[in-house]
This record gives sequence, structure tokens and C-alpha cells, in this order.
Amino acid sequence: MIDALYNGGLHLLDQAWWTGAGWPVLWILIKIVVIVLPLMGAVAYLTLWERKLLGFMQVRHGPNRVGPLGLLQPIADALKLLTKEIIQPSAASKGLFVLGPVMAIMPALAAWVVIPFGPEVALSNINAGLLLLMAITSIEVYGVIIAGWASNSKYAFLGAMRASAQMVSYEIAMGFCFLVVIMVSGSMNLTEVVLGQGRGAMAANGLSFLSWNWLPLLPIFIVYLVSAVAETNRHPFDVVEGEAEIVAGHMVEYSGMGFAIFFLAEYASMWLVSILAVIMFLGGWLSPFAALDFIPGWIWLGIKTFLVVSMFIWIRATFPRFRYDQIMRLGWKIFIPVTLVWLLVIAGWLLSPWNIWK
Amino acid sequence: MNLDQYLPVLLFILVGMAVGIVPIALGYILGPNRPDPEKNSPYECGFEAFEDARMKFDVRYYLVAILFILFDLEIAFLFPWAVSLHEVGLTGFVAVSIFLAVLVVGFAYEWKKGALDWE
Amino acid sequence: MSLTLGHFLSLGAILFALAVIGIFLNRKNLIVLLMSIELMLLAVNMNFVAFSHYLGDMHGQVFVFFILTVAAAESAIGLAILVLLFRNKSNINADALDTLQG
Amino acid sequence: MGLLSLAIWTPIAFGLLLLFMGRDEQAGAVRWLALIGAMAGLLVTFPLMAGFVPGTADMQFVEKLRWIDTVQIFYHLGVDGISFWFVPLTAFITVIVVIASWESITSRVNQYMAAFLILSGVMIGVFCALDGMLFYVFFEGTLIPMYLIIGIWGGPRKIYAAFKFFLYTLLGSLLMLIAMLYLYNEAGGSFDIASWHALPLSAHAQTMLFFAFFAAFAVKVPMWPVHTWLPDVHVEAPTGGSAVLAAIMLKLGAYGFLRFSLPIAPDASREWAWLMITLSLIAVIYVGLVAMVQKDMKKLVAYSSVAHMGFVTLGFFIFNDLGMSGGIAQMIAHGFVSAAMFLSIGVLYDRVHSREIADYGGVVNTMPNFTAFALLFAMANCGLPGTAGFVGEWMVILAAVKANFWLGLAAASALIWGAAYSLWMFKRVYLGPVGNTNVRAMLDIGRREFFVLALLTAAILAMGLYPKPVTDVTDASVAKLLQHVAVSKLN
Amino acid sequence: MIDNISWLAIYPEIVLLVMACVIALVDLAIHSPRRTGTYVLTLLTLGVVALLEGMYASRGNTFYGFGNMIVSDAMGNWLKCFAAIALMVTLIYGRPYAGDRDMLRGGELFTLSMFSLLGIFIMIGGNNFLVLYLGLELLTLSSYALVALRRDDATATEAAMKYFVLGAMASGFLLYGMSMVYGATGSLDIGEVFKAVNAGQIRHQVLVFGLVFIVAGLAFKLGAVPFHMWVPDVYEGAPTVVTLLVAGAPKLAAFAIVMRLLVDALLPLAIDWQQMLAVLAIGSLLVGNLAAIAQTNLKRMLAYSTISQMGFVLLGLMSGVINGTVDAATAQAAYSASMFYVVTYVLTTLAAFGVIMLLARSGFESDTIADMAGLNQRSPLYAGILAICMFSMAGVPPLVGFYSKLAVLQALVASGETLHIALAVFAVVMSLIGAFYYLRVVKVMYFDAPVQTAVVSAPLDVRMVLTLNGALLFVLGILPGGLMALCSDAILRSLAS
Repeated sequence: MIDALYNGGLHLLDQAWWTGAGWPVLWILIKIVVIVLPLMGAVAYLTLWERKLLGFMQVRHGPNRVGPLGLLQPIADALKLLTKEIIQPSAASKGLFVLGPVMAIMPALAAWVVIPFGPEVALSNINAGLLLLMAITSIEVYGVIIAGWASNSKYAFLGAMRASAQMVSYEIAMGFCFLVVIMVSGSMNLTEVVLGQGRGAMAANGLSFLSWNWLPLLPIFIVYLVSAVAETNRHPFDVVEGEAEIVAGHMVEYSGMGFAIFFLAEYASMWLVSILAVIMFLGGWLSPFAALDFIPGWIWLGIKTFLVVSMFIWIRATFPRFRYDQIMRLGWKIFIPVTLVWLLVIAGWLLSPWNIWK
Repeated sequence: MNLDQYLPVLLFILVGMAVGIVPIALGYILGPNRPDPEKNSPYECGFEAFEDARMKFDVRYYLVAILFILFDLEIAFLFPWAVSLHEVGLTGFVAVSIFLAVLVVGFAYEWKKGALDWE
Repeated sequence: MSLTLGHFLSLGAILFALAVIGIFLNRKNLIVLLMSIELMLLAVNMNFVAFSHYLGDMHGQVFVFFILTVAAAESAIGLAILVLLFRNKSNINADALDTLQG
Repeated sequence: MGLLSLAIWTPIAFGLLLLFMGRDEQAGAVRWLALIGAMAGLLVTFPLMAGFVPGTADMQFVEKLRWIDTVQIFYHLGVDGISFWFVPLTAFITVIVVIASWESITSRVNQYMAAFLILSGVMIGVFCALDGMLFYVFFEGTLIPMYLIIGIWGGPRKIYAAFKFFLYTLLGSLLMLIAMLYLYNEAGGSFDIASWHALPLSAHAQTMLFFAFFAAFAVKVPMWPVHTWLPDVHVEAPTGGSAVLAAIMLKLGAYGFLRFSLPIAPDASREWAWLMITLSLIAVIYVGLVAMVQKDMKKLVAYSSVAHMGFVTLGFFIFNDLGMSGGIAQMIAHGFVSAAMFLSIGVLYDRVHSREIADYGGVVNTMPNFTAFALLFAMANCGLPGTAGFVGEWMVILAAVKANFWLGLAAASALIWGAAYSLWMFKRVYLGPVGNTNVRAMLDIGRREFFVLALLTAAILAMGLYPKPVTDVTDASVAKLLQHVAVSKLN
Repeated sequence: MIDNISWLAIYPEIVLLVMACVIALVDLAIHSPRRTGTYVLTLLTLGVVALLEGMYASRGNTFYGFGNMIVSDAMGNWLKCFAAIALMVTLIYGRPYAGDRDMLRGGELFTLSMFSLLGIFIMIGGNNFLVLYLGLELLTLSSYALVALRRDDATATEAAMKYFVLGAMASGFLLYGMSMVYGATGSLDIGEVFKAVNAGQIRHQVLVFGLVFIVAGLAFKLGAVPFHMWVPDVYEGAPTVVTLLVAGAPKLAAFAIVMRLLVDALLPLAIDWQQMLAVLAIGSLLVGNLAAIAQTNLKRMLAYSTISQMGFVLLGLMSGVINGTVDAATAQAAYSASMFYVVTYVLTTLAAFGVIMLLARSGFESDTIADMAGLNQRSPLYAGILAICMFSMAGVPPLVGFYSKLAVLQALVASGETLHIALAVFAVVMSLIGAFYYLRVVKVMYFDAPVQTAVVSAPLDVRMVLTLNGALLFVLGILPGGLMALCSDAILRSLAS
């Protein structure tokens, strides 16, 4: 059906520029929109779900006034932010001040280009997928630091410094996690990574969830999850935007849509790291039991991702906020040594006769 | 070289930027615009801003940045090795072990020097 | 129009020339100087990758890898010195480097 | 170790030893050790004098050791008739200088004495070297000690003088270095001077080589017009320095002409002889005149040295055996005489601390013994018969007359100038009534000074009255050299 | 796996690397302000490495390791041996100086200098553009950090910045040249490049284009005019011990890398690079000597003197090939002359800076010429050593500096070309000018009255090594044959392979 649509569009105009470049580009744009629109929806409703879940955990209701069960709350929020005044602080660098949020949201969205939603369903199924992912997500730091610098305000600047230091610290640990996954998969292609998890002795016996990477790579999985939380500046690693200390950190000078974009970026990132966790460690679209194979892959993917995201919220509800030095200590003095050692252990395992990823 | 697969990446980046720019533009159009000096002054908990905000900052942030560059690059080094571990086998493993050993020496050095301490 | 080796080399040469010009003409900010140096190395990388591709020889790309590392180390040290300089002189203009002359 | 090596290294070894005798508190011991060193250096030349066979042009006491293999440099020593007498002369002058400086030098005595001893060994090395590079090393090696001697113990403008001395002579010798390297390559990788003598060379190459060597040696001699460093240096140098400079160092340049310029580039030498003769005559006549008007005694003697060395080069480039032997004899005689002149000035200077002629007058009244010596030296300086100065000058004039009457006449006129400036100075300084209180306070020479001056007097008179040992030794070598020069090398 | 020969070829480097790491870590546990433990360990390591290299070198074998990436030949091994010794001597001289200036509080002086030595070793032993580049960078990166070691010293930091910018640019030039040669010849291996260039089927312009950049990069590293701007600033600005670290052993490596790149790889292009070297040499001699005259700072003067000395080295390097015809004997003579020059230069520089450091006290650098006034009265020994250095650099016999100039001039004159002889004459005239400013230092030391009256004192080890160093200059001046033969033999063996 999709091919038919594509061919239909191709013959819409019978001119060279259309068939050669115009339509393929437009087609890709359509596909991008198909990804982005649900994503924006998911982001919007993640905010609601977060408030609801937190409310549930704290034995209260959460938003419940706007629409049934508060379901229209995100839309109301969006409209409110949209009509707020955008303040440009007089001391700010004008161009950079606008660039900040753009640089924050762009990587959070663009990274989705390599995410496979099914065996053949990825916008671009490239071999250097994980590398590209790392490259694109690294840009996020720029958004933070540009915002902090451009605001020309102490709080924003300090917040940006803190946030970027934290993000880069955890990026190293995350990078090591990627490395280990790449190593066991023998490929940087995310589709390959998922397919690799479907193989193995346990999968052959129908218990494919035991063949997923989370079990043999459990320490790495845990490191990844924690790093992911820290990387997105989520609770309990959110001192950078700690309300009490530096009032929303690098975002302090932003109002209205500028602020909203940072907000969007944060939640889009949450979805991104969650789906990555699923793809790398939790078998992506694969079903946990052979018996459940009849359920489509994208449903599995959705369920798993939703569970991981919910876990983030659960963590927020459970843990007290870390001090900044504790955050840095965890990143540099625990995660990096652990991942370094584990990298070699896994490499040794792969070369040993007990290799389970053949 | 087949770069077809990278066209979506480029387009997605553009779309991503558009997603950032368009709402801000909309915000300008839809929101009110009533600037006044007080509103536009930097946030200082109500105090007057008394010095440039772009002040000297703790050198440790800088250290973290440097360390990050080095470690990140070293991860980039390990990527090809990780992908091809099956082919390079034990030799590759030994080579990378040496590489990491040197890295660990540097890391331990930094650690003991207190570059990673924040208090 | 297809891309040939010449295109890449020209790009490399242009980048290189820009970097050199940046180093020599820049009298203002040392950070720009550091960036020019990085640009220089990137121009070389462009050359190596292009040659490597057209020669069908992987060594050039391996070289690029090493250049990248060295560039990182170099910028690390360069920035470190810059920070020291700023601490000592409270200024990072190229013109401030005038104590040593003669 | 051969006798020549012994003559070279004995003083150097003592000199190095002295360098480690740190302080001036030990000055007494230092002086004695220096004297022992100088005497030892002189003693080891006695067997040389006893063993030297005159009447042959061959190299004697030859030593040849491998030194630097990669560039084929040999430690190759030997003396022939031309160079022989300079070895004992140098050792002798060193002894004189050490004794003469006994009391006048009080600061850093060990360094002073060491410098002279080392300088002595190095200069002997120059005369003995038969390997071009070895020659060069010794030739240049004289610069450092002399530079320090002038600079540390010199007069008020010592620094200017030291720099001038060093840079002038270095420039010349560096050009010589290039010439030597050229010869080395032409000779197929040999620094052997004898092989250079035998080397056929084109006219162009000879000319270039001639002037390269000229640059080095003319500065050293010094010939007009590159002589200007000499008066400055003499004035500023301490007495011992002046004595060694005039007595030995100038001879290095003249010796170089005989050893290098003439035999290596005979055709060019003949071709450019007119230039050399002209320059020599200018030195003899013009510089002689210049000497006359000097107010400073040391400057006067310095200019007279230039004039005397003009005789030497004149003799060399007339190309007959009388001239050449005369030149050599003049070199030796001048070695004694100029040393004596400078030492006498030193004696005066030690007492009055002035070198101005005008500050003296009637010294004979207070220092009769000393004046007797001074008169003899002055006579020797102007070349009166019976003194050493006469032998060489007379031979050169004879040779000049043989070659060309007018040339001879011009050269002979120099005798008059010599007499004029020497004796006039003598008159103004020594004769007449006591000039001033300083002179009145002067004490006559002590035993040490007497001893030194007597030694020099003996040498001057001996050579003046019986020059045969000198000419006997030189004859054969000179004859061979002239024979060699007469043959064209232009293939 | 990797064959034994390969391991053998880099055995000393492995020792050095391991020990550098060990010392870096051990030093963390040492808290004494003088760092005696680190110091002794470093010296021991350097001694062992020098010994190893000396053993390799005296055997004179040539072998290649790691797929021809690394070469271990007589020339390289001797240079490495000398470099290790030079570093040892530098550290011995520098420890009291560094201690007074609070530079020993971290052990970085030792570890960084060991890493810089490792870089030197890799540069010398590299037989592949990549390896050469990595060695070079290891050396220069360590040097940048060393120059900035005194963090609170504005001058040193400024020197470091200049050094960094120009050094990084030089690497960029060199790399660009390498990339061009790689593109033209299709290989990074020096032997392969040589074969490809020698085959003569490559467009000449492309090669020369790359060559220009390579030569420019090398000239930067050697400090030749017009790429010399960093030399005076770094020499003057850096703490003296670091100046010596930059001025000493790295010159050996710079010589080696020139040999590897220009001679081993690009000899068929000799006609082209000879001209470039000639221009560089003329400029270096001219600028170095003339600018040195005007200096009042001794370190800065020595910097300009270095520039002029490098001019001589370049002269030696350019006289190895005559008219494009390669003659083994000529090449051997010329390159060994340059090698001898570099080795003796390093030896002399060590002693000169050794004396400067010895005279410095805490709070007083003693680095102007005027500070040397009357040194002879204060300490005849050290004055004598410095005087020997100066006379040696001026090229006065019988000191070793004379023979190095002699060898280079001989190589020039031996070619018999008028241009070369003219260059020799020019060099000679320039060295005469050079003699002037060297003499000035001697003058100040010997003829002037002392201004400083502080007693000159030094620890026993410094005194002994410095005396030995000075004596060596003199002894080598009397008997230079051994070292000359060594260089000649090393070059012969290296060229033969």
C-alpha cells in the first residue's frame, strides 16, 4: 500500500525535477511528519502522564479539570505558552538567544531518523546508526550552553555550565554502553542490533526475552538507564534546573514558546533514550515469548518504551535529588571505571569459547 | 559511495530546526509584546545586576570539558574495533587492552590529582 | 556533475588557505586562532580521506583517525594554555602577547 | 711521544694544571709553578737544538698519528729549516714573559700564567704542524688565550682591543679555512701540507687560494692596510701580552706565507708579488713615518713592528735566497728585539703607570743600568750592526738591491726611519734632565728585571755577532722552497 | 600476531612508556617537595634506555618492525641514545632550578619530559608518515605543556601560547604536505614513497607542492628562518629548564625527521628541496646572527644563535646530493656532518643552559647577559665552562664546535659547485658575525666587574655533570675523531639499508 502511494505520487507530475528529486524529498518529508506528529503527541501526553503518575504515587489526583480526566490539559498548556509574551532580555545576545532552544530540540527530533520501528521500518537504515545517534545527540549540549551564554545572566550561565558538564560526563558512560552493545552485535546498525537479540539459545526455546541484551549485559543496562536519566537532566539528576538553587538553570530567561521548546526537547529526549534502551537492551520490537509473536512488533515496541518512560517517572517519585558533586562523582568515578572494565570483560567473553552471541 | 540513506538525516535535521523555529515565531506573533526595561533586565533575584554575567568560572568545568573530549574521542577510536572484534580477534583485543591500559593510567593520574573531585 | 578528486582537493585547499589566513590575519581573539588551527587539520583530513577513497587505500583514513585524536589533544592543551593566559593577563586578545619581543 | 709533541704539550699541561690552582692567595706558588712550566718547556727544546741536522731541507723530528679518520686529519708534526728556530724562540720568550710578569700581575695570577703557557704550546704547535687542519687548529687556538689576556689584564680600552684582535684575525683565518677545504678536496682528501705543495692548480684557483691565505696571514703579520688592529691591541695589552704578540704571534702570519702561500700557489705568488712588495714597502716607509709621530711608546713600538714585519714580507716576495733567509732572520731577530722593547716599556710603566713619552725624560739619571739596556735595545730596533736587528734587515736590503736598485734604495731608507724613531724616543725618554717628580722617584731595575733584560741582551748580541747558526739552518730549506716556487704549477 | 623483531625494535620505547606511566603513578604517592624518588627513578629509567639504545646502536643492525612502520637503525639508535642522555643531563641541571620555582610540586616535569622523550624516540624511529607525525605530536604536545608548567608566570604562559599556535600551524603544514605526497605516491610508508617517487611517473608539480609544505613544516620544527618566530620567545619565556628541554634533545629528533622525510623518502626530489634548504639556511644564518647581536637576554641570544646553528645544519643537509646525482660517499659525508653538528650543538647547549640555571636562584633568573658580569671572579670553573660553550658555538678551535662547522663546510666545499662554495663563504662570514656576540658574553664574564656577589653553589651532582659536560666539549675538541666516525658510520649504515 505504501509503495502504491509512493508510485502514485511519483506519477503526479511527469517532469524530471519531480521524479528525480522533488517527490522523493517530499516523500521523505511526509515520512518525517509521520514520525514527528505522533512524537509530539506522545511528548504532550507524557507531561500529562507524568503528572498523573506522580499524583497517583503521592496519593493525589493530578490534573483532572481540563477535559475528561484532564486529558485536554496538555493542549491547554500549549495554548497558554503560545500566547505568552517572549521576553528578550536586554543584555542577551539576540541571535544566539533564539538559537539556543532550536539547538536543543533539533537533535532530540533528528535522532529519530535512525530508530527502527520494525524489521524494515526505519526512516534511514544506515550502517553507522549508533554512531550517527551519538553524533546527533551530542549536539544537544550546544543548545544548553548557547542558551546559558546568550542569556547573559549568572543563573543561566551557571546552570548551563553545570548542565553541560553533567551531560558530557554521562555521555562518556553512555558511549561505553553503546560500545558494548555494538561489540556484541557486531554492527552499528540498529536493526541489526535488534535482530541480534532475537538469536540465541533462549530465543530458540521460545524465551526470547532472556536472550535480550539486558540480561547478559545487566551492569551495562543499569549504567545506561542511569546515564540516560542524567543525560536528560531528569530527576534525581536535575540540580541543573533545580528550582530552589538556580531557578530553572539555563532556561531562566526564557518565557513563552522559548521555554516550551526546551520543555519539548526534554520530553522528546526522554522518549528517545527510552526507545533506545528498548532497542539496545530490551529486544526492540521483538516479543518476549515466542508464543506472543502474533502481536505486531510496533505494539511491543510501544509497550516497552512506555514502560521505560514510566520507570523514569517512577524514579522521579522515589529518589531524593542528588548533590552536584555526587552526580559528577557517580559519572566519573563509578560509571566510567565500571564500563571500562566491563568493556574488556565482554570483549574477553566474546573471544572465549563461551561466547553466546555467535 | 551511496549517500541516499543520509538524505533523510539531513531533511530530519532541517525539520527539527523548523520545529524549533516555527513555534517561537508563532509565539512572537500570537503573544503580546510589551517590553519594559525592568522586565528585560537579567534575572538577579530582584537585585540590580552589578557585574557582567560572563564571569570567570570554576576551572573544573573546563577540566571536565577537556576530559570529555579525550574520552569521547577514545570511544570513537573503539567503535571500529568493537564492530570488527570478530575479525581482529585476539590481536585486536591485546592492542586495545594496551590502549586502554595507557588510558587507565591517565585516568588514574587525573583521579589522584583530584581533577575529578568537586568538593 | 560528479564529484572528482579535484573537487575534494580544492575544498581541502580552500579550507587550508582559510585557516592560514585566519591565523595570520587574526589579531583579535586567540580562540579564533585555535579554531583556525582545527580547521587546518580538518582541511588535511579532507585531503586524506579524498585521496584514500580514490586510491582505494585505507591508510589515509586511518591517518585521519589519528589526526582527529591529535587534534583533540592539541585543542585540549591549547585551551588549557588559553585559560592560563586569561588568568595571568585577564585578556585573550592576540595583541596582548607582547611581553616577549625583540 | 716525540720531542716536538713534548715541546707543545709540556707548557700546555702546566697551563691546565695552573688553571685549577684557584685563588690569588696562592699566587707565589702559582708563579713558581708557572716558571717551572716555562723552564720545562724551554728545556725540552734543547734536545731539538742538539739533534737538528742543518744542511738538509727534509722535515725532521717527524711524528705522524691518525687523528680524525673521517676527514683524514693527521697529527702530523715536523720542523724544517724554516720553522725550526721558532720553537726554541717561543719557549724562550715564554720564560721571559713569566719572569717579567712576576710582580706586575696580581689578580688572577693563575689564569694569566696558564694563558701564557697554553699560548706558548699552541704557538709551537703552529710552527710544527705539517697537517693543514692541525695547523689551522693551532693557529686559531691562539685566539682564545690572547683574547683573554688582552681583555682581562689589559688597559682602559681593553675590550675594544680584544674584540678587534679576535674578529680581525678570525675573519682572515675563516677564509683560509675555506681555502684549506678546497685544497683538501683537490688533493683527493688529504690535509697533508706536502701533498698540497705538489698539487697542480689552475691559475684561477691559485689566485683565489693566494688571496684566501693572504687574508689570514696578512692580518696576522700584519701588513698595511690591515695592520690597524695591532697598535690598538699593543697599547691595551699587558706587557707580557704585547711581548708575546710582537715576538711570536706576528711570526705566525709570516711563517704562513712561507708554508702555504708561496709553495701552494707559486704562480699566483709571482704574479702578485708586486702587490706584496708594494704593501711591504708602504709598511716599511709609511708606517715607519707614522711611528715617528707617536706619543705613546707602545704605539710607537707597535708601528715599528709593522714596519719590521714589512721587511720580512718584502724579503719573501723578492724570490731570492738572500731575501728569504733575511726575512726569516729578521723574524727571529724581531722576536727578541720587540720582546725586549715591550719589556722595557713595561719596566717603565710598572713605575710610573704611563706610556706617554712626554711623561718621561732623563730616566738615565735615576735608572742608569736600565738605560744601558734600553740603549742597546733601541739600537737593535733600528738595526745597527752587531745587533740581531742588523742581520735580517741587511740581508733583505741586499736582496732588494739585487732585484732592483730603486727597490733596494727604498728599503734601505727604512733604516733611517728606524733609527729616527727609535733613537728619538730614546732621547726623549731617557736623556736630558729629569723630567718630573715621577721620574725622580724611579728606582733602578731589580735583580729579576736585570736577569730578564740580560737574557734578552745576550740573545740579541749573540745573534747579531754570530748569525751563522740561524742562516745555516735555514739555507737548505730556503733553497728548496725557492726551487719549488720557481717551477710553475700550471700543468 | 606480532613478530619478535617488531618487539625488539621498540623494546626501549616500551621500557620508556611503561616507566613513564609507572613514574606518573608513583609520583602521586610522593609528597616530598624535591621529588627525590621521582627524580631518581626517572634518571634510572633514562640511563637504562640510553644504555639499551647504545647497545643497539653499537651493534649497528638495521631492522624494521610492525610492517615497516618502525625502523631501528644505527643513526636512529645513536640519536635516541644521545637524546636520552641529554634529557638526563637536563633533569640533573634543572632539578634545583625547578625546585626553587615550585615546579616540582607535581611530578609533571619528569613525566612530561619522559613523554616528550618518547615522542623523540618515535620520531626518530618512525618509518611511516603516520608514525613520524604521532611522534612529533607527542613531543610537541608535551613541550607545550612543559613551557606552561609555571602556571602563575605570565611570560611563560605567553611563550607557551606562541609556541602552541606556531607549532600547531607547523604540524598543519607538515600534514598537508604529507597528505599531498600520500596522494601522489599512494603510500605512507617511507620506503614505498621513495620507490614511487624514484619511478618518476608521478606529476612533478604535485610532489613539489607537497614538498614545499613538508619543508615548511620541518623548518618550523628546526626553527629556521622564516619560520623561526617561536624560537626566541619560547627560549626566553619558558623556565630555563624547559628551555633546555625544548632546545636540547628535540633538535636530535628534528634532524632525524628531516633525514627520514627528505632523504629517505624524497631523495629523488633533492634538486627541489636543496634549493629550499639553501634559502632557509641563508635566512637562518643572516637573521640568527644579526638579531642575536642586539639581544640583552642571554636566553634570547642563545635562541637566535640556535637559529643560526640550524642554518649550518641545513647547509650540511643540502650538500648531500650534487646536481641531482646521488653519490653514496658524498651523501654520507654531508649527512654525517649535519648529524655531528646537531649532536655537538646539543652538547654545547646543555652546558650553556646548565650554567645559566646554576646561577639562577629563587626569585632571580640570571638570564640576561649582564647577570654574567664578572662570573670569572665569582666562579672560574663555571665561567670557564660557559666560555668554552661560547667559543665552541663561535667555532673556534680547538673546541668541538669548530669541527662541526668544519665538517659542514667540508661537505659544502666537497661538492665543488660554485654556489656551494659561495654558500660556504657566506656561512663563514656569518659565523664571524656570530663570533662577535659570543665574545660579548665572554667579555662580560671575564672583563667586567661582578654585579652579583652571591656565592655560586650547586649540588654535587650538578657540579660533577656540568664539569664533565664542559670538559667533554674540550676533550671532543682535541679528539673529535671518535664522535665523527660514529656519526659517519651511523649514517653509512642507515643509508645502506
